Amino acid sequence: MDKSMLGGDMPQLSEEDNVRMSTMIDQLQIRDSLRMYNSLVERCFTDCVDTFKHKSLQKQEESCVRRCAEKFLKHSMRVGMRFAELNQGAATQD
Amino acid sequence: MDKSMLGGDMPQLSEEDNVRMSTMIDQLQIRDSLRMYNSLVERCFTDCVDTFKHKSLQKQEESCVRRCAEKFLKHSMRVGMRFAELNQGAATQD
Amino acid sequence: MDKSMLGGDMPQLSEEDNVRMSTMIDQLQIRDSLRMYNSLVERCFTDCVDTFKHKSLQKQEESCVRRCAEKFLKHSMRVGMRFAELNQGAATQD
Amino acid sequence: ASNDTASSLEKEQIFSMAEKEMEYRVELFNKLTHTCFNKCVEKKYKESELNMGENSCIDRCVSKYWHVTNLVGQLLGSGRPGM
Amino acid sequence: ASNDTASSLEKEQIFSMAEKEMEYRVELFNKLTHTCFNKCVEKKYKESELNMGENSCIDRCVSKYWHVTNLVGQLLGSGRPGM
Amino acid sequence: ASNDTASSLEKEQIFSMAEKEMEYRVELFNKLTHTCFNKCVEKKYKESELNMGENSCIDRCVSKYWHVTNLVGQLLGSGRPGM
Repeated sequence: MDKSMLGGDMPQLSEEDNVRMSTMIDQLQIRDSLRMYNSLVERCFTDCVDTFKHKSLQKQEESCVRRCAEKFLKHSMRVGMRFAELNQGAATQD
Repeated sequence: MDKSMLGGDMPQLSEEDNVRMSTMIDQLQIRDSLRMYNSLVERCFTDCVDTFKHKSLQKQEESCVRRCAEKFLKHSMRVGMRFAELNQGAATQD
Repeated sequence: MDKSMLGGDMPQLSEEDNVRMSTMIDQLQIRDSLRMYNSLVERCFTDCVDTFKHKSLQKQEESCVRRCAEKFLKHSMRVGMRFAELNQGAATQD
Repeated sequence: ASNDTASSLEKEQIFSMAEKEMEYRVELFNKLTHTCFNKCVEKKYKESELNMGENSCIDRCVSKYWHVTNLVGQLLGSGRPGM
Repeated sequence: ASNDTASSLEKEQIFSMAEKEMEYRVELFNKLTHTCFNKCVEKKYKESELNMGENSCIDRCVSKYWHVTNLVGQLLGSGRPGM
Repeated sequence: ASNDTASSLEKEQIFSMAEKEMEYRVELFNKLTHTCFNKCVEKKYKESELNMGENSCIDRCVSKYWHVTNLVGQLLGSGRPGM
């Protein structure tokens, strides 16, 4: 999640309220990062780990998880760029 | 989500607390509406859009999305009615 | 969810803050229990109920739901134990 | 000013409980709605209307979901009637 | 001290609305990301790179998801442009 | 009254971080539980007991999930050990 995504037209705020608003955005970003972490683990585990004969992660599973996570992060960045473009397009149309 | 769903036996509240409670319910309804909007988009997109040869929505996909959304909303209203009946039945049994 | 799961190194807190922290943990546990209840119902309903010729739950569906819920709860307890062991192992490694 | 008096912590807890209760009901309703849509509604969306078969399936699905909620509630020892 | 004056309730509502709006956007972004990953990306993970086909699928998927968001928004009468 | 003094904003942030951390752990536990149930447990529910095969699958599943959490954590640069 990118800070610019949350943008938009905010009413004029006092110094104190600005601090509060920015604190709130930071808090949302922290929560979102933690959720993303959880859902990335869930997805890559589900897609890559299917046998339970061993207690530890097998080499093949490990490299699958790595590629899965990297691929998802690249995907997520690309989506973020496209999403930002559409958001800006919508903003200029207004 | 219908306000009546949230009903139930509330203890006697002061005027001030009533305002606060009702503000809280409004806030939950707003959050719920936004989530419903998001999940409706996700569902109808997933069910109706499957080819990515074009950048824009094809006529056929568009009408599928329309019917999907309308159908889901009708479904949701029916579930709401049945759910309210069961809630009331449970309340009278108590 | 087990209270010990939430543990970790907390900074020194005043009496008042301790009360607040413990209230917060209680609140999270209540929310988590309610969510668990909802997701258990959803899972066992989805896995056990598939015919809609009757309005009321059939004997066979009912016993399926019972076994499903009991099995999930036992599973959840076992996962909790293993999870706690891993958490403790990680804590001692630090 | 009564909002910030001594009992404010208790009051917070009451409001917090009410909030959780409502969140629970909203989540129950949403899960019920999505589950019964999956069980009962044809996904090719040839129509925007629910047909008779879908409608009666939905009614029964809601009723059965309610029963399962009660049943699981009993097992969990909450004793809450569909709540 | 201006934070606890008479209008604090209204201010709470403004902040609360802004918070919900942001939560909404975050959720939209997350659902979009997961949905397009499911639609476009090969799940055997032989590579950690996105190939050309995947990349163009992702771009079109985001664009179409955006259109669907607008379309459903119109149907819901919100009139919010992808928001 | 110490609750409303000058540093209340900082304190809010500390509590808010602790809350997020706990929410994160609860979510991790819930996802782990649901994922391992899906991977290991037979869904016909002929028994309400977990059999030996299911039990050992669950133990290994939890262990592997933990490893994946650490691995992904390293990739994300958080360095948090399963946390």
